Amino acid sequence: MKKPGSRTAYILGKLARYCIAISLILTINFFLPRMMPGDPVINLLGEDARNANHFDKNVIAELHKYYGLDKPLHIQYINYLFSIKDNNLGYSIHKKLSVAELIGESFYWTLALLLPSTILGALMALIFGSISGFRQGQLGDISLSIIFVLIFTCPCFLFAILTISIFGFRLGWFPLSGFSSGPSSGLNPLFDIIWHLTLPVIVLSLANAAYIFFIVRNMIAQTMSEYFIFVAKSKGISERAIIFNHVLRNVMPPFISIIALELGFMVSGALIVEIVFSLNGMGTLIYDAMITRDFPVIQGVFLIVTIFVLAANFFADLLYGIADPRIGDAASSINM
Amino acid sequence: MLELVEISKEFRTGFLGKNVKQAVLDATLCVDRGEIVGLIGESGCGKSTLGRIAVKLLMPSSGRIILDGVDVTDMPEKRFREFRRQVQIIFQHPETALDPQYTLLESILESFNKIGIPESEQKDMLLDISEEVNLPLDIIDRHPNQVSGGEIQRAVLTRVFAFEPKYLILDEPTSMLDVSVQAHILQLLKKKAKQDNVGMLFISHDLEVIRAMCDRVAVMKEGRILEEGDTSKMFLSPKSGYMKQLLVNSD
Amino acid sequence: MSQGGLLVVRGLSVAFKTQKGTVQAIDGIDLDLNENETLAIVGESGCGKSVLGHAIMRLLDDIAVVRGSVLFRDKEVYEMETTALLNLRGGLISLVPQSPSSSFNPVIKIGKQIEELIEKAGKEKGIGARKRAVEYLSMAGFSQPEQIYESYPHRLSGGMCERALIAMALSVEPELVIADEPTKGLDALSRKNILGMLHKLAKDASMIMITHDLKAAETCGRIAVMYSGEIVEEGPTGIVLNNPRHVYTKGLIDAQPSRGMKPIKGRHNLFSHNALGCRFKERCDAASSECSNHPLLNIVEDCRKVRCCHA
Amino acid sequence: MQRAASICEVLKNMEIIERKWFRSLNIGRFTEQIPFSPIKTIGISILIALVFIAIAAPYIAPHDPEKTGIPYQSPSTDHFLGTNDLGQDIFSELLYASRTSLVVGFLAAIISIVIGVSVGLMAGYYRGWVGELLMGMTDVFLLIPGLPLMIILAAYLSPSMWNIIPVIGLLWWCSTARVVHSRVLQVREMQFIESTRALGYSDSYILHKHVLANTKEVIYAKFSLAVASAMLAEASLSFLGLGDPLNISWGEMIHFAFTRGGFANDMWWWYLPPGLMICITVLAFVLITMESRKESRLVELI
Repeated sequence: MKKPGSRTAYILGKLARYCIAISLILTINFFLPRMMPGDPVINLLGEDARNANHFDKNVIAELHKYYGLDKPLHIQYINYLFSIKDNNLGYSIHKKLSVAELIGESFYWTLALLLPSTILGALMALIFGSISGFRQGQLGDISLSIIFVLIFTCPCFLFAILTISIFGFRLGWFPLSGFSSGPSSGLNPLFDIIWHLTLPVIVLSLANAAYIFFIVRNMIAQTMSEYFIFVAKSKGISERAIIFNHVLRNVMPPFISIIALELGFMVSGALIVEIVFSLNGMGTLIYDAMITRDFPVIQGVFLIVTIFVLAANFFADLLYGIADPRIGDAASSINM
Repeated sequence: MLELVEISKEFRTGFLGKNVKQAVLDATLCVDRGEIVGLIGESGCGKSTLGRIAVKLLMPSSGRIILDGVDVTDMPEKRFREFRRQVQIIFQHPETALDPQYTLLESILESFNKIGIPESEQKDMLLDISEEVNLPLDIIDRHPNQVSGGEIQRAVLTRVFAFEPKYLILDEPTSMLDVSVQAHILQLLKKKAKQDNVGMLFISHDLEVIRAMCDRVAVMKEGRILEEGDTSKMFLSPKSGYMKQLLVNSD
Repeated sequence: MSQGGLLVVRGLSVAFKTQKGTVQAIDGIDLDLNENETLAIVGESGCGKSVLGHAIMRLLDDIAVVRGSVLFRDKEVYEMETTALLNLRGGLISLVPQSPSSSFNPVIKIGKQIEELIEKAGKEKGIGARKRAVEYLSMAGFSQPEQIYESYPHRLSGGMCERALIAMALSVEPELVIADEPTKGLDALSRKNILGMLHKLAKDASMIMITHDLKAAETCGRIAVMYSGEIVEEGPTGIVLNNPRHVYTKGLIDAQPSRGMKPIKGRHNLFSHNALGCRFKERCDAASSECSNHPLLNIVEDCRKVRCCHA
Repeated sequence: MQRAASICEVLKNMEIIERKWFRSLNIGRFTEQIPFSPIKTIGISILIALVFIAIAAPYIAPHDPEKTGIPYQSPSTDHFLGTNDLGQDIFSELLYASRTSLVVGFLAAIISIVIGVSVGLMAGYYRGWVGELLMGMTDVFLLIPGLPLMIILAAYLSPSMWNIIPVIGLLWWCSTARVVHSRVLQVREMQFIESTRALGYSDSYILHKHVLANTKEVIYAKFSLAVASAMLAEASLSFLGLGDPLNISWGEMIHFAFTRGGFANDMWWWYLPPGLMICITVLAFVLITMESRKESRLVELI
């Protein structure tokens, strides 16, 4: 009997990767403003700092001192790590607010867009992908594939612009922008938000379903061609039971980790969709920051988004480790 | 004489090589030219590992490989290449024995080019060897997935015979083939050993094949060579209990 | 009309449509199997022996064109409703599939997969099914059946998977077992164990053993030799192997290492399945002008059939 | 008698060999591979047309895209797609923009493929700690969400095409490395690798001639998808206003249409055509991969 491998080793290995990823992100975030062309003060404070200070050398020198830029790099780095720990992501001169506060407000709105879209997109991909995979080469499969290829080729922002101009502008079914029509409209606030979120969620979930659809379709088709499916058929198990107990059960673990990996794309998509629909989430935040060259905000958003994605992935890896019994065993079998 | 002296091999896997697996332990075996030596054992006993060590596809953890009196164990790969011609190996699975990207002919030519046979002579050489190994020429431009396992093994033999090897390691060359094809190839190998004085190490789990092919037999279990001797003697009066057990079970 | 046998196959043909043309995988097979009888189907790769096994259980893909009839207990398999068919497979007829290491679903415990079959066949439910699965695993020669029950397939070696497969196939007490190459890729030691175990477990059932190994075939009562999609010789194993009447059977026996490894001349290819006349004539030393007529499977002695005009 | 017959057969076969001989020594083998399927042909034709447009832009374009005139015109015979906020001809701009989009897509894809393939090959062929390290690194990069990182890099660098290309290229190699790695591991297990080594060939020969040859299909497909992804990424960056102001791309055209009133004024002829062009180009690249990636291999690809 081959030796079972240790699942702890698998999880520890994964954990190490996440630690490296996080420290990498922190380091990038630290070095970018200091290494990039231009005065680091400007890079740390944004273009507004330049305008406000009118290139006053004394002020800039003071700011250098205030932000500790005159200290050696490693001390700066340690200070930076401590400030991150204290949830201090810098200060936006442009908005006259701390970055942490700014992000704190918009983060929930982004989540409100992201979570339903992720779930909806994953469900759509799973359902349509399964239909397509089980009926490969048939009419349903071909038409589903064509629809999703078209969505796949369409950049997210264009897709959003098109839906807005059709369903918002021309047909007027949905509001054009924002999360709510304001308290004065007299609508039930929850219903109002849902109404505002419908279009963006549909756009985002379809765009992401298009990515995952093909993966699911082919995972299903591949699993169907495995020998153990034939064996299951020979056992006289009904097609329904084969689909649910055998095929989907094999497809689920990789599906979970794909969803998590796609979350990175999801977040990117969400940022863009927010901009088009003028939703006050992190996407709009970063977009405004970009126009005004408000670097602290850009950096803060980047940091938060990345950590969020990493956390989700780690969670998915844990799930995968539980769902797939082969995890951790691969290394212990030697090819003789 | 190809000598394997006190060969041991251990595989390390896992974190910092924590899991040690002893594949071969103190195995000593020699193959003389013109003789076929059988190596029997159940799957996982380390016989394939020993075969790979003999051609230095794997480095032994300890022990020496001596080829015609020259110790080649620690010889750097560059210098060892000239000896590569003399010892060749043939594997078990025909379906992956040749690169699926190339036709049989291209794979065969690859070995001709390695030996440095001028292009003008390659055709004659191909005709010679393909007649010897009975490789039908009309399938030579096909890819490996379009021909049968027996035909692939013949193409592999063509490739290997071009080197005029002095020693041949055969790692279950026919266990995946049908009986009638197996008979063809075994006859061919036997003839080759006697005619061209090639020494062969025949690795197999099939006692009958070993009995029909080999002059001498060694039995391997859990990485050790338990017993070695002339085929007739081994099959009539085995000393080790394991060999007895094998014989009882094969009837 | 009742023929009385457990399994009656008449004129069964299977053709596959490929890009290069149609390949007649099996062609006009007639087969009878009585209760408690063991039949070995012997032949080399590409002769259609596995296809025959699958065709009996109606397990072939849509691309296969099947003609002829398969009667199991006087019921036509190819006219069955879905539910009846599902009861037949893995209930009345059990398949021991070909490649042990890829036959189990990798993410489900071995025991659960056996249990699935037992519950599906309606033999036991819940705890009872579990007990039965463990019992059969221990009958299959596992000293710690509970442990095997709880393991996932990738932790077992090929030989162990094979035994678990046999335990699974027989746990539903089928009336017919079709064992597809049960000894493929096994070494001498395990081969004998597996065969002994298979016969022991299947002692109350009929069995069709599909194999290329004459040694394995010897353990069966009757033997049918296939070549190019046809049965060329059939009869009681002892008699056929000691006194083969068809040239191909002779060739197969003589090609064994213990019998001097005499090769059969020529080679077999898939498209000779469609050839006219005797399909073996190209490779036969005794071939004559008569052989361009397609020979029939004639009864030569009692309970022996040979498809050769010289026999 | 039999000897004569066999010689006869050999002579008959000589002809076949002679023919194959030529083929095996020539590169002609490349062309005789699987004929292109209709889907692939469509993809390639679209691509050729696009490349032609990009090269011949100065000759086809009715106006100089830089020349300003009356702003916000509707489509007319003079200006097929009207004019933008500066009065520049949108149709000409569209033709010129194909250059930027294609160049960015191709170059970024080349960078990502070169890095990805080398990392994947190395990690797959030299297992042990080298492979562990390389794949660990790949995994780390794969985890970092692409667009935010691209945004932050592009924001600090000056907005130029030549900055955007390496930024996209450097962020896209991880998935290629993953795919190539898993394919190489598969190929490595095949016995012909060992037998070629036993013939005395060096590692670099085997890597190049056998491992790479067996991975090339995956690489082609991945390259095509990488171009598509790079173009989409470029479009997204440009849409966010991080594009090169000197070399307008399709994404940037949409950006301007969006920020300078094209969208608010419902001038669909401004933002829709560049959008369609992006779709068509990406579609072409996706169609090309449709066939060469075999069904079973799709899983690893996207």
